[in-house]
Amino acid sequence: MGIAVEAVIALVKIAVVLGVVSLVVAYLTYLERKIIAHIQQRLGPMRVGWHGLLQPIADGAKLFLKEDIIPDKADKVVFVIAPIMVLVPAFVVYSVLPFSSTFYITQVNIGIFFILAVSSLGVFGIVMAGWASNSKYSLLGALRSAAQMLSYEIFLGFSIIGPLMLAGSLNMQKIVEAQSDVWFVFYQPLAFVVFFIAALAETNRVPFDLPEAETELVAGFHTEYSGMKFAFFFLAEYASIMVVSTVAVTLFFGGWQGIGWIPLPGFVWYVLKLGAMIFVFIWIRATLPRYRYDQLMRLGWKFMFPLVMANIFLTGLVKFLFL
Amino acid sequence: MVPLTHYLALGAILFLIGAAGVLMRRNAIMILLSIELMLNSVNITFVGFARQWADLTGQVFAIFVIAVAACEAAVGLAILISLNRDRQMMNVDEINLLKW
Amino acid sequence: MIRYAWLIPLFPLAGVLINGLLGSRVRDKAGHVASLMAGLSLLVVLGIAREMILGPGGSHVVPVWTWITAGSLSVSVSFLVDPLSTIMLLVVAGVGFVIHVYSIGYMHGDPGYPRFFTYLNLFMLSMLLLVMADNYLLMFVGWEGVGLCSYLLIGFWYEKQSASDAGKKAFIVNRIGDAGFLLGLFLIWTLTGSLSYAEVFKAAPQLAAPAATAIGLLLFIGAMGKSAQIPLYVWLPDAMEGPTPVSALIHAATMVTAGVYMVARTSPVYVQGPGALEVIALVGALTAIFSASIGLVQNDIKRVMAYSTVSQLGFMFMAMGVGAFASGIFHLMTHAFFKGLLFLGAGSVIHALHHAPAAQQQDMRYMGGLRSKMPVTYWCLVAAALALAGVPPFAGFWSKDEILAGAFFSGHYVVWGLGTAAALMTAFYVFRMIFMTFHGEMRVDHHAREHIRESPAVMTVPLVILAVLSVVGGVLPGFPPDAGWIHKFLAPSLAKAPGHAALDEGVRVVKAAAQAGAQGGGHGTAGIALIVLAIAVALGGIALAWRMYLRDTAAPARLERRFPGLYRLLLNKYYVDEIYQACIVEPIYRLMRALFDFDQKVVDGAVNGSSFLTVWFSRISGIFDLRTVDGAVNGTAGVIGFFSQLFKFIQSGMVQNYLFVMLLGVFLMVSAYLFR
Amino acid sequence: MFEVESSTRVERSSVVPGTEELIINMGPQHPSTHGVLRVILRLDGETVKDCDCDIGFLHRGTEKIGENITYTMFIPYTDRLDYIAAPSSNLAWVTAVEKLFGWEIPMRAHYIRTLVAEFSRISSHLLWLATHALDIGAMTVFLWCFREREMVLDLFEHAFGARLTVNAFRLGGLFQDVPQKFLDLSQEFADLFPGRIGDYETLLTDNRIWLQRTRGVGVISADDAIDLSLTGPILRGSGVRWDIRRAQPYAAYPYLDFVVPVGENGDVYDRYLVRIEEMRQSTRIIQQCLAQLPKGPVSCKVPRTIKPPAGEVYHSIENPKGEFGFYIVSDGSETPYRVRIRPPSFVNLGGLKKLALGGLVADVVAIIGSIDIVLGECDR
Amino acid sequence: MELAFFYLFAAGIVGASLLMVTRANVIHAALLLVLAFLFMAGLFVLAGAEFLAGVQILIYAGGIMVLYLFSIMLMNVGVAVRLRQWHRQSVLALAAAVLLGAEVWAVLGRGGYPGAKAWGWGLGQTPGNVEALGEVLYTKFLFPFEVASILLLAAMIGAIVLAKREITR
Repeated sequence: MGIAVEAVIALVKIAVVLGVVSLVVAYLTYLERKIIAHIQQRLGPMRVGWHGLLQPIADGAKLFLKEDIIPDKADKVVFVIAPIMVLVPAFVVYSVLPFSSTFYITQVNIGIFFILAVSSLGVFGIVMAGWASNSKYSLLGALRSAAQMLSYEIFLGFSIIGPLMLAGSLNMQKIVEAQSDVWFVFYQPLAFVVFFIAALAETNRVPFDLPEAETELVAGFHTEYSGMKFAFFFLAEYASIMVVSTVAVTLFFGGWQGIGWIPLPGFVWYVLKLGAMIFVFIWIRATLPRYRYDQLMRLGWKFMFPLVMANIFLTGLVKFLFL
Repeated sequence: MVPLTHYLALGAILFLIGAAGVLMRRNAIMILLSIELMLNSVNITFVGFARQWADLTGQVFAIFVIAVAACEAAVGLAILISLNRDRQMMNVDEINLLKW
Repeated sequence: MIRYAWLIPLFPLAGVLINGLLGSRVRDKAGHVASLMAGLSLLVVLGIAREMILGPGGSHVVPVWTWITAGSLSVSVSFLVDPLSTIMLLVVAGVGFVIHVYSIGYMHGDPGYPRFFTYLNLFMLSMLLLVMADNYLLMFVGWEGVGLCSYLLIGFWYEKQSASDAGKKAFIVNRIGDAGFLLGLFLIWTLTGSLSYAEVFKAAPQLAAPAATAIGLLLFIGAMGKSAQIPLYVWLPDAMEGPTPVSALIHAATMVTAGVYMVARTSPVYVQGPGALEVIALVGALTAIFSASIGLVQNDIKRVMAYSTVSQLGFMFMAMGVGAFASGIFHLMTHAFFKGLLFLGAGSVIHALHHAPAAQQQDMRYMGGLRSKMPVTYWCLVAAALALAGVPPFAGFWSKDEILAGAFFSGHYVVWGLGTAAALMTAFYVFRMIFMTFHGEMRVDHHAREHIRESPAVMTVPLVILAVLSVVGGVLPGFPPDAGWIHKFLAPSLAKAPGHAALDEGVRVVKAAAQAGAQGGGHGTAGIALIVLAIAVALGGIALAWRMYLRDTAAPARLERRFPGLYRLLLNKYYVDEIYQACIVEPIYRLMRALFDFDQKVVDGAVNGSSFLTVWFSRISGIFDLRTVDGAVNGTAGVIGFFSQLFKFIQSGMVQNYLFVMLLGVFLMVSAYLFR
Repeated sequence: MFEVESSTRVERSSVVPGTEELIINMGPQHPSTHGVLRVILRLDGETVKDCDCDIGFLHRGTEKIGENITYTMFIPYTDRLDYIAAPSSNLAWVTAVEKLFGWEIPMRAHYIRTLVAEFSRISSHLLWLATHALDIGAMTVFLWCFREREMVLDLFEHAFGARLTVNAFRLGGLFQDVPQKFLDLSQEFADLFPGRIGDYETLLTDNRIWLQRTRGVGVISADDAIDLSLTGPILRGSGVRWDIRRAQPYAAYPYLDFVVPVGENGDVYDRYLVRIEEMRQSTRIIQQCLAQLPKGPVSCKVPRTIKPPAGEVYHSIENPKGEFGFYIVSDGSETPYRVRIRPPSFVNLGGLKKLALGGLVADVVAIIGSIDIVLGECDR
Repeated sequence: MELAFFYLFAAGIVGASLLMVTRANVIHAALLLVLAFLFMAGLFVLAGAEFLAGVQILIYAGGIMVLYLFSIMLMNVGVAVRLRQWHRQSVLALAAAVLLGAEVWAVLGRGGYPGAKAWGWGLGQTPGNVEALGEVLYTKFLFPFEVASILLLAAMIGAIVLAKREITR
């Protein structure tokens, strides 16, 4: 009996999170368009609803109603599965994110590890999409993406080791609790910088948006996609932004922990910090040009990799000597 | 609790599927993939044993197996790429240099 | 401080890593890095020595980690600090450091500069391991390490054919000795069940005399190779092909004395087998006089030194052989000072002459009159020469004549006689070298003359340091009371040889006599006689050299004409290399050729013969076959063909076929398990 | 029994292509080829091994049209050559024809022509900067540039009633004088614009990523540039101080003070700097034109039927992209006997192969951007 | 419950693997193998090897298999699909494999494994599997661990040398 009740509760939670997240992700696109528009001194979407507030819904409806084109020479099965393969891992990750001290779907011992593992699967969707499209631009985009995500996953993984060493746990809740005094960003500024850069690359954001660099590779791996499948890629991208922002907030900015005496519920703190992180993501997109493929790899392997290694070593040394 | 035999049986089945793949396919990549499957079947038995006797040695060995698998993949694929580049070959049964 | 003994080899190791791995980056700083590392090592050594000398002394083992555990054999990497190793450490680290500094100047501008210092530091590391080891295996590691470095450094200028040949020669000759050494180690382990000094020496008194003698002789074979004793000395003169600092450090001061150190270290075993000691004494004495006599006529400045080194090593082994272990070590120390100095001085001269034609740079016949040009070098070399000749109060007098006294009083009169004769020759040839090089008219090639000037400070300062040590290095530790402080200090590390009482007494008497002589009193007729004889021998040798090479310069040529055979014999080093070539190398070649011929003629002949027979037989039988059993033959061929068709598939060259067979093998194995 | 899919069975797999090369058609419909340029790239991984331009997708036979219509009627056709900087094309044509006639043009007309030509230079460079930055991924610069370009186009509208294909000048001068509002707005723009250039530069000039993407990319030496007869900012980016406004002055340029900026390394970054500086210099020229603008008529006497003397003439001006010239042969009738256009983009595009070989795909995009082509004039 | 999940995962693994070895298109095969690995990760969680499950996904699925896909795309296998897929010895090999399977079945049927022990920890507890594994890995198996790292280094160098086009200097 107990199992059934638990299952039902879990399902409800999943439904809530999934619904909210989908909506939030959809509105993230609106947010990005608005913020970038204002940075570029224009207004952005204004027509649909008050200040264009219904724009994402209109977009969704449009994409949903659009003709779904599958290129003739494409590998049909893989072509259809690819966007799903991108979207699903991006959403699965939400199952272990701690939105507040009480609200989460599940708590896993290997929380952060789980996030890393599952988000590493996203690259499959991209590679599949690029290959299945049977187009050279898509293939090039997919190859770039595979190399890029494979490399930067390493830095992402190594950069979080520092905070994890301080927290002494992989459990997301425990990590947050470990920061009740000082946020880890103050102990681990180096790790945060590397994490942030790797996160940009991992989510294919400017200045690392090579896989979909539209002025070089048309639209990269999703050149041939349209309609809802195209929307999936976009949803996945924004969902990943949310995820890495959440991880950043959890690992470096104390998660749902508040600042000092300000009496706000943990969830609000969480949302505030998340919002700030996401704003930075968007801000960067509006500011920076794009790296070249070889420069990206050089930056990763020759600069960031030694940096994270040094960080881990230093953290270990300090922890060994003084703690 | 799942009996150990189940793990072993599953491992054996996967091993044999993998072995059959290695022996029967011509495409070199397919052979490598089948080898990965065989390695994983071993992992399953390791984990099963670890589960049975509450001994982490099995899991540790599974990690080592994964490390070996990574090496195997890297070197194997490198060989394939150079083979493919230099001789435009993809099928193992066309390569019989060991004969000489 | 003693706890930190492991730091001593660590610094050279760091130097090796820095210079070896980053050589191209370090470049001109390599010498400074290496010298710094050697200096740091020396600092630690000095700290330890201070504690050992001023403190209670004793024997300390500094464990580092367990190296090998195989059955009952357990070898640890741990360091032994006792009086003997302290003396050796002082010599190795001290002279080593000085020579490192000297090399900065000497090797400046050489394309292999970082490589040189890498090797030099590697040598320091190995040598320190050798003297600090607390067991034979670790010592063997160091032993081999120094051999390797010696090879690398002799052949440092590998583009020169003679240098690389000399390196190979040194390495191969050393291997012969090492084989003996290794056998000795096996024997030690078999007989005592351990390789650590402490346990071996504990078990040593229980060893039977023949066993101890066998061990001793085997180990001494190793020492012969490393320390260049008859008959394995041939590599050392050739080793002078290496850079001069190397000759000074490795082939005069430290590495070649490893054999002496090893014998001294193993003295508890040696005293159980007196036969070995007798052999050592005789070999040492023969080596001493033999090579001293070769040194009399050599013209290459470094070769004179080389034969002198061999000769002095002979003296040290003489000391070991007659049981005067402490005296041998004492001489080892003083020899390191003055022979190192001689080499460095020679290097300084060669350095000054590097504008002369290559063949003349080291040839004393093309030198002369350098005294005014290079005063520091000259005076340092004179100090060294006096020390080597054994003129009191220079260092050599105290140690060498102690050895002779030891030989005399322990009853080895033959050995003593040979030694005294060798001492006379020593005094002669070293001053012959001084006179030919620095006195008389200048015979240097004309356009090289203006380039002759005193070496830079980085080279002369080491010379001065060593000169000071050559002056005081003997009198300070060797001066009475008793037989000298060094004897007391070393006593705990060394065993007492049979008849040691007489020997010690004799040495003590001689020392006392010397003291008395200095004070104008009188003690022990024999002692005084010995001292007088020794001084007379030294001065006589010098006087003879002076007469022949300064006063009557035609004398050498005259002598040469009168005894042409002897002169040529000496000049050609008794034709030893040729004899080895004829007696050892040639026979081996001939054996090879004989075996080859045997193979060609007998084996192939047999084969060819049988095939010839077969051909005839088959011709006959062919007729038979064709007529009668054609069908049978064809049938056989068919069968063979069938099987080979079958077996052909086994080697298809296809991986998957092989894998399939593997799977079948697994299948069979499981079957065996299942139906067993 | 296991040999399935045997219908197209091939025993040897030697037909399997290797990993060697990938041939990519960049364009004619590609976001960063700036029109309908088709570049055929042979790639090894991402490295460009070969690069071929396929042009002509926008060919309209402009030269041939010129032989069949009168000299005045041809002016709107020049709008469609370099449509990004239409007044410059107009200027080239009218000055060439006036040289054929040997007419004297009133000073006020010269000044207004110069003013408008410099506006067209700014407009062209703004579009170039916008798209070039976007090619390299900086999207904000794109929109900022368009903001200012909008102002320039508004000015054209005030003066000539059209924004893009303005048909600005007439043979012998202008169709009519410009309104005062145009001059006021021009002054306003000229005061505002230098600050805006500073804005673009804050986003790009010292941006590490921008530097990495442009420095040392697409390098061409001065000698090579001259050999390939490249002109305009590419030539100047390689360090050759060649500007027709200075070398063979026309219109009001002899009376104006401006600097011809040159680069040093001849890479994409230097071309960028050169163009940015040219925009500044253009603003200076505009300021001077507005200050010195003389009073008087804007046109000389022009006969109703324009019949030039028989003969031939070549005249070129410094278009934003380079040397833009017309070679006209007249047989004395109302229509030219032959019109030949010397288009800068076409010639400059010839250097693409030299610039792009050995680079990466992403560099090709940056290089095409830095050549600054417009296909209308390239394909004619 | 646990058994049910085991069967679910086992069925998934076996199904995916069977499909994998029979695909003509290598990309499909690789993707199916990824699927099998994901099921395997679930199986590992079931068996109390959470960390291993993570590693399985992160390294195997997310790393090694991406490498495969990458290489396959580099090699352009489009043509390979149209080639004959099966080796000449297929029938024999299949027979041998099936026979071996039967034997293994017989061996497993004998049973006889010592009794089970319980874990010292449960799912979701601390200190959990990760801590315990880390403890063992860095103490008892430190040496093999380091050896494995050397092995990886060697493989990396080997792979680079093999796949590098030519050494230009």
